[in-house]
Amino acid sequence: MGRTGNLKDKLLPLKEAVGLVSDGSSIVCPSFGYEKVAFAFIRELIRQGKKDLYLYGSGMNVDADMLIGAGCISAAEIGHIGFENIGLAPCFRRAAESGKMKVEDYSNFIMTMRFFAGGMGIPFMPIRTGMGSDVIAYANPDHVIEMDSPFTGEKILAVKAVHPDFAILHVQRVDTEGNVSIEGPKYDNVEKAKSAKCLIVTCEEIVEPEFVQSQPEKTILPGFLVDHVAVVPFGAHPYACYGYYDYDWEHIETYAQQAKTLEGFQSYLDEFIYSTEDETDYQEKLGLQKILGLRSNASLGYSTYYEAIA
Amino acid sequence: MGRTGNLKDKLLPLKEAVGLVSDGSSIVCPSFGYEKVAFAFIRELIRQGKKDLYLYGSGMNVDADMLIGAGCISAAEIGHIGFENIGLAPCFRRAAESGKMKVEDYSNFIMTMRFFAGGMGIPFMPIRTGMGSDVIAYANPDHVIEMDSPFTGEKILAVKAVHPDFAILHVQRVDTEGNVSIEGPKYDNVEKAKSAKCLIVTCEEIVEPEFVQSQPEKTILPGFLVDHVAVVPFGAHPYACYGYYDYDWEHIETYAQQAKTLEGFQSYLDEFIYSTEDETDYQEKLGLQKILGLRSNASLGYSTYYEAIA
Amino acid sequence: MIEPTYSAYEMMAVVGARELNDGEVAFIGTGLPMLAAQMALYTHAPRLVIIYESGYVGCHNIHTARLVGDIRFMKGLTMLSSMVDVLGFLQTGVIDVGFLGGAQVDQFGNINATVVGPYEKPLVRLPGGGGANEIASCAKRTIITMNHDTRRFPKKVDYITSPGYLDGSPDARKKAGLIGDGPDKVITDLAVLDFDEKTHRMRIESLHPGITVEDVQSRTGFELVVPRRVEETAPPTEEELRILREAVDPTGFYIKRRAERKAVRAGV
Amino acid sequence: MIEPTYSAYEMMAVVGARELNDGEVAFIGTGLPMLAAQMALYTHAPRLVIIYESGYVGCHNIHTARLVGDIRFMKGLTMLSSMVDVLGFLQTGVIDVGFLGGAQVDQFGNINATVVGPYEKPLVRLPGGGGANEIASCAKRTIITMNHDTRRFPKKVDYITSPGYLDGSPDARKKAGLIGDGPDKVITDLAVLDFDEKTHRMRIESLHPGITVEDVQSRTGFELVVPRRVEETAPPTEEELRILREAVDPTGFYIKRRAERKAVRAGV
Repeated sequence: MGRTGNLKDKLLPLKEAVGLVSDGSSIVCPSFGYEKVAFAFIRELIRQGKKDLYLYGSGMNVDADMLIGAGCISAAEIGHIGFENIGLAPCFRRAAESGKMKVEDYSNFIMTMRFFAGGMGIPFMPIRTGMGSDVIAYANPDHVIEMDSPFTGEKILAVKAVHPDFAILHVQRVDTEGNVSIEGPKYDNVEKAKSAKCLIVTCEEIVEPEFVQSQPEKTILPGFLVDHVAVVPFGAHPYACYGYYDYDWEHIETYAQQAKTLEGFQSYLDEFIYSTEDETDYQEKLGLQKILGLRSNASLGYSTYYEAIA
Repeated sequence: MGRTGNLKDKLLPLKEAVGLVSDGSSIVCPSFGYEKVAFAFIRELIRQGKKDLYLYGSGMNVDADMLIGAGCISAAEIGHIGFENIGLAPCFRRAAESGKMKVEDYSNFIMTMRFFAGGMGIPFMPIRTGMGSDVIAYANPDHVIEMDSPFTGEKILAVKAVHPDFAILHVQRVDTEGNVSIEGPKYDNVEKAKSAKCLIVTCEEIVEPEFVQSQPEKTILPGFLVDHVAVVPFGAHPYACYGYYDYDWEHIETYAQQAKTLEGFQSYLDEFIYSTEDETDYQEKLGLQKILGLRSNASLGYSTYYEAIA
Repeated sequence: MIEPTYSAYEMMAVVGARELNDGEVAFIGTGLPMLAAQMALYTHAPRLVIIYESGYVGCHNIHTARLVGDIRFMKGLTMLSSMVDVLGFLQTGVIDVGFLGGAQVDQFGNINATVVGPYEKPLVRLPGGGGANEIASCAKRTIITMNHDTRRFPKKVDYITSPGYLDGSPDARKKAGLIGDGPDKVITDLAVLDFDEKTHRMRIESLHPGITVEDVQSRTGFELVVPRRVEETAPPTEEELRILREAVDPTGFYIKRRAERKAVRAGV
Repeated sequence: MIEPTYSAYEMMAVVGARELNDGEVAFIGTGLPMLAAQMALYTHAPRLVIIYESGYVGCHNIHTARLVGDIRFMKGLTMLSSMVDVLGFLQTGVIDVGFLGGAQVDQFGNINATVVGPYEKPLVRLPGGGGANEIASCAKRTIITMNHDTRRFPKKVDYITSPGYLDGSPDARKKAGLIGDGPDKVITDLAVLDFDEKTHRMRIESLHPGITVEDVQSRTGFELVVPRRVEETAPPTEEELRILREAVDPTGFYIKRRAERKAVRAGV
């Protein structure tokens, strides 16, 4: 019976949900735009010392860098890992430059369409990009190849469907039937969520079905595609959750600065992850005023914290 | 510069917009669910006596039947032409049974994905349906064939992109920059609209950009994909326009009854199309009380006309 | 025999509803399946997830819908999606049950909704399959509903619009590349039928009250498998009929129209 | 030479903005292109349609966005779409102009954002292309922006993340299956460059005030085409600088940070 069933059978504490991810699993944590990322889940993956995870993603940022630095990731297929308008991803740099981590480089669209194919139940997608560049020259031919189109004979790129063991998605709201309702941008979150064998959703809050039904165009995933749900308010920090809170740019810059050295990175982990038992601890460390400062303005969906301090 | 440019350069009276469709053109008029169909455009195609049009569609109903009966269509690639819960499409029957009209039968999904491929700029889409059935046995091999997937070798159906000369879409609202904003179901309207070489949009009304920007998730097409716009209030009748008016089931049943004979169909056309000069005339023929009766209830998006008369 | 207080159409709707289990994800075709699905939601299966190919997911409409794309589904809707998305769900194998009508069904559960007679020169041009091919190809199981007469139950359909067990051979569906398990039940105005596990031939499961094996066989264009024991289909309860008539179809759009049509046919 | 009252970064932003025409559909990459696009919207191109790969179409943000997926774009947004949809737009050839940064650009306009050094054993692991490959492959024309130094302007990039004219041969892009026309301009802190129509080699178009051909050539790792006549790039007007500083980047997120970094680098 698919993955219907009562929400109460799907609800798990964050630690138990993270516990489902065994070492060696493949994962995707939809992340784009420093927003709606299951960062609390990522922190708990690090706390639990997960190893040899295989990371799939398109555009990734601090989320991926932190997992890589903490030693959770052994290989990845990616579109991008970097800190937009801040700089390179230091842990990713160290891991890739030392050869400790195996990387297959594609583009965001190649990855997005590989997730799309996975979520649509088809073995591959034909696309028009990637050709001519070194993306195809260095591609794993088991994942991305050029082909001649049927009908027209045109050269096209065939990109293979991916089916990660786990997708972990953060959203604003899940209703009591497990339906997933969001505000703001979608990026390629839906395609990633649908591609996985097991979908875990972390959310700011649980809402009544009537609320979801009052704006059905904001439902991005029906409950029958959701395996597990963990309620994790403020779970996207230091990223944003549109309509709830903004990204914590200062925190992100602190991370970017500290991660430049192994010691600095270790001290970041010690302070914010290893020395915190759980998200409650983590939030206490950030402090009430920080959290209040990041609250979204009702008319904007984000805060004007940065304008105020400028 | 794509199809940007001021809306005033795209705005055309309905008759002129229809005049762009020359005999022999291929067209798609997104239609599903007796709702948001450019029926006023269809009536004007009939008034102007268009010939040899090549019809693409997935699920079609009275719209297609009327065009076929009026002699506008010489061939079609379809998923379905019938009157759900009323019966067969009489004009389509006569044209197909007599061999006057050439038909390629696919399924709705095959057609939807052919439009999707067209709108995504890729030459074909791989899908998992159609196989085993006579859909593939009788398919035109230039349009739909089985293929072996790259990577996995699995058998899959390859369906070729379509690019109709014209897509004609009816929506609730277009803003003064040509952006298309809707309420209610989307069906495969967006895929169809994007697949065409020329996109003509008919709408209930023109709105300010600020209105569209207040609910950007309801924008289905950016202005730069729209070639021409005609303002045609009540332009979907006898179909519905969610949030504005309901379908006119009585009218649809009258049509279904009359169209059963050639004479009856001719008298329908005479009464509602040939004897009306334009949509104003047509609306006057329907009468004010009918139009008021079909007005959508604010809390439902449709009318309770049928419950009231039951 | 006591005159039943319900029509054959009502019987089919009620029996159809019972085949849908609470909590299942059901992809519903047009016609009687729509009525049966809403009936299930209003009775034993309040958590049935009803999907229509128009892009509606999780329907809880309060007024009777007349077509699968009806805007009446917008009220109480869980997810407003698109055809690409919901027909895509089918391809991933997550749909528990599909429910379809059609014009003909053959001994292996193949459905025809395209043509009567030769494809190139049809005697009757039918609408075509719409999304039924996808539902029959991919749903874990499929329920079919049709009025029972020899014309509608030929040994071999004139055109396979929606695949059943194809030629009936053990791996026919798998070899064709289909992911769903195929037809499960056929609900008619005479009986409920299923399919022999090995031969995939249509088999009588239960007979509606007052109907005999001979009645069914004489109105079927091929030899049915008749198990040793044939149950009687439980007739609609008063409560079921009340819900069907007062809540699911209070304007009688489906129920009365069918009755009227039948009367017209009988009169002619 | 008069000390300019604007930074090189501000010059690049203003010149970049001028390359975007009113009414065009522009697919914008991260960094300076974001600033330039908003600048264009606030000056001569109020009807510029700005698209980001995050799914934002028609951006009219009122606060400075820090990344292409910034939720600041939600305010005043024309269309909230998805990555599949907007990257799909690129494939259909409707995007007039793409605007990209990168780590290296070579004589044929190929961009590297993936690795410095050998791919298998990189000296510097860069972020990877993100959606830049798509933009460079499909936009009708591409504008590239980068700081000008020999390291960033090698004869051949270490890795082609985003295709320019590939090996420079006349049909290289077409043969590869790419639909866009390729790089149009390169905007640096020294000059604006374009590409020779026949050889596809990078060519000086205009020099920023106070910069000579020798300055540019000496900081370029390959031989530039120098046309007979080289214009001077028009410096930012006071009005442009006012808009950039007060409306586009009032918190100085881009402008001040760059200035600070440059100061840091110079100090070291």
